[in-house]
Amino acid sequence: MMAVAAVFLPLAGAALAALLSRRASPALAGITTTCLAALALAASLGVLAGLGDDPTRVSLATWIAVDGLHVDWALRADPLSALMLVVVNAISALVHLYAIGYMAEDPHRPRFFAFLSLFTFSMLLLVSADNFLQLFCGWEGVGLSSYLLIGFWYERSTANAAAIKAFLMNRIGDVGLVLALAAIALTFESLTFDAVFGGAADAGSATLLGLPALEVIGVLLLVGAMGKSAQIGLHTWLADAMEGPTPVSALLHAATMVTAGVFLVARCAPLYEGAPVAMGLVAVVGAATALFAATIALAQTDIKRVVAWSTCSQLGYMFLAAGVAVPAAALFHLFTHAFFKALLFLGAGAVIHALAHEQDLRRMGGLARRMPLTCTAMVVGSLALSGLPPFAGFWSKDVILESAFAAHGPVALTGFWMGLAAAFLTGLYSWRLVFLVFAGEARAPARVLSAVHEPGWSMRFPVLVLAAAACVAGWWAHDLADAGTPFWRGLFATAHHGDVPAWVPIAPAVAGAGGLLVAWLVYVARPELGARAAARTAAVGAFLAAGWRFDALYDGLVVRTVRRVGSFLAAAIDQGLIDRRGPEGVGRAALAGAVRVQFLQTGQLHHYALVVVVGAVLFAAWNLLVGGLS
Amino acid sequence: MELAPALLGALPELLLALGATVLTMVGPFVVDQRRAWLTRAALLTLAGALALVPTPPDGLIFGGLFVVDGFGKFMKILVLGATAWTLLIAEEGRQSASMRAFEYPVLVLFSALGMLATVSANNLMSLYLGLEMMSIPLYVLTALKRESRHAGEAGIKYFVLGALASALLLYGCALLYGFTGTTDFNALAVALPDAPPLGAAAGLVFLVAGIAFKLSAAPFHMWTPDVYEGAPTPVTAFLAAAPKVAAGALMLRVLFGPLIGLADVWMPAIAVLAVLSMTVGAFGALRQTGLKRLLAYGTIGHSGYIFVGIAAGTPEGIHGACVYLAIYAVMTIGAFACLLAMHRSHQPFEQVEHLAGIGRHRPMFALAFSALLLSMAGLPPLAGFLAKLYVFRAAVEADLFWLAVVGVLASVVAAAYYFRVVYVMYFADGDEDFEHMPGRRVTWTVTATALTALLFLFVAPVVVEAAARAAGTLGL
Amino acid sequence: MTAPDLFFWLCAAVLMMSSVFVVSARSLVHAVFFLILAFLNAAGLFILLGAEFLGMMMLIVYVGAVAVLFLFVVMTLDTGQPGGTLRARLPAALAAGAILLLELAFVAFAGGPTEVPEPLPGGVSNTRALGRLIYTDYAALFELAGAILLVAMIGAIVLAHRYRPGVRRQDPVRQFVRQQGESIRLEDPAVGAGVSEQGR
Amino acid sequence: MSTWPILSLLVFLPVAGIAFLALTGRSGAENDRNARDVTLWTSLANLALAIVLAARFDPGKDGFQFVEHAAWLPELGVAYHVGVDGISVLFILLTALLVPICIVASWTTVVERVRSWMVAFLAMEALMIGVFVARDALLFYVFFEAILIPMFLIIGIWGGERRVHAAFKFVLYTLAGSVLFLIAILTLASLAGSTDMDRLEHTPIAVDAQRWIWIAMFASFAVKVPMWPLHTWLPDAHVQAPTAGSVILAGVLLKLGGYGFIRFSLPMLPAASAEFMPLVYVLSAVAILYTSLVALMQRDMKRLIAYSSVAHMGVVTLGLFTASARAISGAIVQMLSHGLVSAALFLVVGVVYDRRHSREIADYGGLVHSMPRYAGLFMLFALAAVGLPATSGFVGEFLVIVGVFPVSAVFAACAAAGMVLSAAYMLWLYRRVVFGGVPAGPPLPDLDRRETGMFLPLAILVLWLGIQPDFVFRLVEGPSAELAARLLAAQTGGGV
Amino acid sequence: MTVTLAHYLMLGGAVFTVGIIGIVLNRRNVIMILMAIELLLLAVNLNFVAFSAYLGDPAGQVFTLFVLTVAAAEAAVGLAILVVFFRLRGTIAVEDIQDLKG
Repeated sequence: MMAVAAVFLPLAGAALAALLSRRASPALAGITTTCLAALALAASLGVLAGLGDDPTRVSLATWIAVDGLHVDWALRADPLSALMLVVVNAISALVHLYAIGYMAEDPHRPRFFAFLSLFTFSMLLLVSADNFLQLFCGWEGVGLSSYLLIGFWYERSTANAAAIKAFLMNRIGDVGLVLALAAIALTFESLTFDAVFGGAADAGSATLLGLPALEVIGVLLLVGAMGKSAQIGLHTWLADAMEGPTPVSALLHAATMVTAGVFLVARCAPLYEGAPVAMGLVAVVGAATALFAATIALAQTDIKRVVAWSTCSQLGYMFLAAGVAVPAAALFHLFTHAFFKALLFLGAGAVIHALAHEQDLRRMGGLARRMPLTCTAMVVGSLALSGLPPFAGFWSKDVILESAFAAHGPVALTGFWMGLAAAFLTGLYSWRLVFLVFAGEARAPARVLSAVHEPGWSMRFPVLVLAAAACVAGWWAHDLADAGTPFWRGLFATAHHGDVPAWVPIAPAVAGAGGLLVAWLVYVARPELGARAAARTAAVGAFLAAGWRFDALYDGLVVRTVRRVGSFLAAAIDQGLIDRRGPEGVGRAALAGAVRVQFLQTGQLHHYALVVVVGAVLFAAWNLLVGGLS
Repeated sequence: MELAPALLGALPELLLALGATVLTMVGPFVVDQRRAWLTRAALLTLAGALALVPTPPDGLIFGGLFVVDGFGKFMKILVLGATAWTLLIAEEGRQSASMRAFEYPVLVLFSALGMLATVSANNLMSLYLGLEMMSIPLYVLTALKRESRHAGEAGIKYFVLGALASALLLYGCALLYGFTGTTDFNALAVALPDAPPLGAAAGLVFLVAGIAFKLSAAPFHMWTPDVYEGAPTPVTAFLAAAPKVAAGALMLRVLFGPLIGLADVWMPAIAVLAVLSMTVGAFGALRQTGLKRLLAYGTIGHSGYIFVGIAAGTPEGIHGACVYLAIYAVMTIGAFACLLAMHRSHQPFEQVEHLAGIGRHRPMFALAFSALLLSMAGLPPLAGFLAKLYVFRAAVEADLFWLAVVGVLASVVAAAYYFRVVYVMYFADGDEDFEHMPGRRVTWTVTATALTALLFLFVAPVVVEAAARAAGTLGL
Repeated sequence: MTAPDLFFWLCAAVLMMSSVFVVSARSLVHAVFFLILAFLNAAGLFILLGAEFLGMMMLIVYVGAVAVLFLFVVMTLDTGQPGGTLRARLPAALAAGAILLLELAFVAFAGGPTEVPEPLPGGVSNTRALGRLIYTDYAALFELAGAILLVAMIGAIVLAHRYRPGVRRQDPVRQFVRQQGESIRLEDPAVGAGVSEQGR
Repeated sequence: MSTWPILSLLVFLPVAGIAFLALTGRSGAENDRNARDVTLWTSLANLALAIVLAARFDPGKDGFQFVEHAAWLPELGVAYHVGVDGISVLFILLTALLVPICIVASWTTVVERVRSWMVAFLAMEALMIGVFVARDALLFYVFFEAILIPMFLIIGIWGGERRVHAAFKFVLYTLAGSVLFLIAILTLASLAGSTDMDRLEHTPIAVDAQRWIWIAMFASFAVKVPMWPLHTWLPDAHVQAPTAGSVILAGVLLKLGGYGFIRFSLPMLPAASAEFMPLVYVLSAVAILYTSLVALMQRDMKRLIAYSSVAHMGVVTLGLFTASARAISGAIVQMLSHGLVSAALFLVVGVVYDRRHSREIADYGGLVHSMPRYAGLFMLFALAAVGLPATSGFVGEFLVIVGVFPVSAVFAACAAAGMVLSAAYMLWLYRRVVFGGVPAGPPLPDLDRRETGMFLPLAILVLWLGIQPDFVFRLVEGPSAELAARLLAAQTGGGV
Repeated sequence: MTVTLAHYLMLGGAVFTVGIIGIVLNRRNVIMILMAIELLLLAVNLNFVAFSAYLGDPAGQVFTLFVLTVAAAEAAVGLAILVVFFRLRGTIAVEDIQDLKG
């Protein structure tokens, strides 16, 4: 019952906001949904508390039952889903609350809250799914809500474009996921987790398309996860998604939605155990994304984009963890990251709000005095992000890199070094952001500056809560990192890694601190040094700022090709060839044939006679041949 | 020979001959105002003949010159019915002085007599004389409207080409006679397989060509559009219905009677004629603007479909052709009744565009005409569909798939122009200046034929059964 | 070559030539005369073949009636003589004609009865034999042929007969129903007034 | 089993409605209103009848139910033979539902020749239901082809500017395909001595003959579906047809092709079906990818939706020709879903067309401002078209992919790729029409009660089918398992 | 060279062909066409009589008799139609008869 409440209360909130609030005051929508989200949080805490040793399953209704394939609507309570329920509901409740203040002036608040709650519901459906199909349902629901929320300011064409881009990129990943589902249905004749994971051990020898079935499934699942979690290749939508309102960024594009991919990989850990190649691929993708996104974050000028790219990079860490067989570590990082990244976004939101929707770092600065609370929160968040002890990020990132080093494979080791480099860059870019916003001179126009203020109560409270969580969550929940702890109840197999040298555990923190120092040096202590370095590497900077020109590449390679092919097909093939040569051509030919028949009908008697005679003569000639031969 | 049974066997024919002769004698004494009585008398004669058709016992009469059988009776009923019906509706199209001549019903009666002779012919001479008896009044009727340029031209064309076709037919008869030594159908059937193949084949060709001319089968169709257009509409209606049935019946009787021994020779030839007719009929009408010309090309196409059934060379084929002829006759009468039914600006409908807007102003009429046209196009559930169904079925069962495919594709092209007329009636805009012609007969005819077209599926079993019984008696 | 054969070749040659002239003569009147010539020669051939009755019929019916009818019409209708060239039709027509001739020749040599002609079957004269057949076996057709002639007559009359408003025609009905009282009208005209046309 | 002829009633009730309409006057506001009322109530009564049918239908039983049989043309082996199985019941329900919606949709927009319009729709309903109940091949054909006549009039009289061209193209194109179907029926009849479909299904036919018959039938059904490259009549017909015409065309008429495959090609010619499977697969895959790309380029809303129909029906044909009960049931569900969704989408276009008289995408924008309710419903149907889970569009598509995957991963991937492309064109359409800045001119009013009323049943069904499609599966599982078994037997036994 | 049936048939065929060519090529006058038709019937009659003689069967001659009758009837009707046409148009040139076409 708790699980049902935890999942469906937000849906009720969405429905209420959509239906009732149109008639009542717009503010009511925010309050209602926030209250329901809070209740859902309570319910999910109840679920967490009530976890037994075995997963529990609440079946709601039959969904599809055909030809031996039976899929129910059902909720599953096990450590993983319970943890995710809590994370999602917690962040969701806080963001709802924050949004009451942040969106106070928007006339379409009810719609916003409806979408936000709808998203929450989809995400909860995803994490509490008992089978792959329901997971996919939540998965797509998340994509849809993301589309709606990114495009919330529908009058802005950039917002619309970003929304569509997000949806399509996700859909590309979904193709992989759907095919993975088909492959799973084929291999295991079922889509429920218990049946699939129970059969995973025996499926090691199964083949699909001539390849080991588990490897195929693993790769296809990875494609799906990459789309949702914005891993390298399918990552371009995430930065653009910042067109949405900031609470959206905090909830969807930092804490929950983008972690769905990580969740999926972790959920399918039993499958990946039998698929070493696919798992290696996960690690490679993760490490590459971590480093790649970090470099891009370095060169961004938009405050939200910096945070977004940092999210991308952190998701890479999680993939790396899952790829070196420590999904528990991935989930631990997911957990801590949710708090401090949401904190960073909400803080950034406060800044943006205060500066009258200014998002460009170059027009900020010197806000520490004007917004001390926000400044503190951002500093805490950045400390956590750059992995400095004892903040949340330190604990989780440390475990990941340590595990990668300990896994000893060449892939894992490469992943470790890339992760380490990314850790340094993380320190650099996150402190670059803090220094540019809060330190130095104020670069905003005086008119704007004069209005700068700390946010109101409803925005301040979530920030404070998250800041507190960013401080203590790592230490408090560090049990999560170990799959062997009672919390996981044996959900994941424990990886048996050897010992690591003593320098490994402190390396990430050192790298992060190094980044911090460099950032201080470049942006606070000796800004002219930074300027000179930036000028000398302008080309690199531009390349990074453009996200390694992935957008341009896709635009030229895919989008334009599709459009060109599409218009060619539409104009030349469909209308030109098939239609004009096909039905229209036949029609014209028929009319031409009519002219030909009428051409004989001259009205001249002797022509008619000639036709009759020629007809008879030919008829006779042919018949004489036939008759003569027979 | 026994005269009494012979006379008994020819009762309908005798009645017609008697009626025609009496009318000829009475005609000059009837004043113009009473001319309608002549038509009524002619109709009465036709009705009497119709009633007498089933009475005679089956068998050969007049020493084997003619035959009385179920097939002949079926066709005679069709011929007499079509003649009577077209005469009935012709009254309302006969306004001009020359068209009101008392000879009109007389000539129709004589022509019908010729058709009956043709249908029951069992000898090449009966065949020839029957055909001429049928045709000569038709030539005259075509040119009857003396004040019309078109009627005269149509008459000349019809006559010249008809005479040419007769000559071809005669040449064929001569060859058949010469190489077998007999003109009797039964004897021919026995003798032909032994005759020199070249001579027999040549005789067959010219004979078939001559009959195909009467059926408007391509390439002997050239007269059809011009004559249909030029002749006065009541005459065209007559021309299009009854003689076609008679010629079709003759074709069936000849091919499946005396010439059955040469089936291997004529089956492919008939198939070629079928293809040509269907194609010419379909394409020729596509761009026509005149309604009568359009129907003329339709007729050419229909003869092609009849030939599809014949080309199968099986009992199913005869059956299909019989069904087709019956349905064709009714649909044709209905379509021409529609042409006679309405005027616009005191002009009868002759162009397709004259029909514009009629769907809005005369919905029931438009519905009836559409039903008839689409029935001719062969769209289910209308009557014409069943007609085509039976001939195609015969072709398919005889493994003539290619012919059936050509046929259905031609029917699609044909559907295009029938649909075009429907489109003009319903889609195009026109001013409301239709005048309904006085006269219940045409209205009644249009209604009856349209209902037949629409509800044919319900009466189909009766017709199909009758045709099956008729086809069964045609000797094979 | 026997005498009958010679007669055949003579008649055949003249028949062919006159046929060609019929269709190619410039003058219609000439064409009619060549047609008559063709009929005459055909009649000769018929007689040669032992069909005397038909030969006579050709002379009487064709030369005497049909050809004269043609001549009559030719004379009545004052038709001009439009010239004109034979454009594209000529080769097609000649080709069709040639093939037709070839086919008919094939057929002619295809076989069939080859005995010497037996002019009089069963020793009965040709006319008598025909007469027997026509009035017995083919009586029905004979009647039909008669009807065809009747129809042709009616047809020709109804077509060619012209009603002229100015011409007084006999009205048989009126003549039959006319009573004595209508026929005679006694008038008593006043002096100098004359008789007026009234009462008609 | 009921003793009263419910199927004949379903077919002839609309005919009775037509007869009743004949009694109303020709024109005038009063008569028009009467005509509308008569038609609406007739179609609603038929809907009620269809629901009764569905309720009394027993999915547990094998074979056909509510069978009626009467001799008709015994010599040809033709009889009036009707009956339903689970698949037919569903399509009858779909038809009976869409017709009243069409009537409502044209309530205020069709003002010319109202009575004729109503007659045409009732005739369509009778014929369409006739197709779905027919158990005799010739009867099937009669209904199947007769539909062209009212549809010709609907497009031709009440259509757009180029209605005549479109009407002719529609009729002649589909007719050209259908006539070959007739030849196929006749061939079957000559082989089996009967046109009874039960008997035809159990007549073994030589593979060689099957091949030709299959091709002839394919010509008909593939045009109707329509499959690439025989689809070009569809955009023209849709663009020119009035809204309700498009609804019925997309909602039911396109299904006739798929239904034909289910009733004829698959059960009667399993060997040929198995043999031609690669062809169908390739054409379906091309349809999915190609038409999606073409749809992306359209400037006209109805054209875009028409092309999307081709793509969606490609998924259907892909599923139908797969020897798997999953794929076949998936295809059937996809047909139903497409019937609802595309019908709804054409209604969606119709709503704004009625307000601004343009179908050009470029003429719209920012509708969400003044028409929030409309925007919401449009979003729902667009998502269903995209195949979002929990809408009807997903269930069928997913099952087809699952069913096809074992046969060919490539084609399953094509079907899945269609998901991406469909999202692309639908969302782009949605964005350009509903989102964006507010265009000049007076704001368009939101849906009124009538319009909401016609969307509501569709919306509910789309969601219901997406979340609780169980009742559908109970109806189609048996028949589709049998089809799959036949196909499978042919594949393994036929040495393909 | 002995005359055989084939000679008669050839002669008939030749006359028939001339008649056909006459109809097809004639462009001057419809009367000419009527005469050509008479030639056709003549050729047919020749065939009939020849066959009849060689078969020793008078039925062929009976047929010829009927053909003669019908030919006369046809000639009468044909000329009557021609007269009607001439009265209306003032011409019977073949080329002028082409109002109806297409």
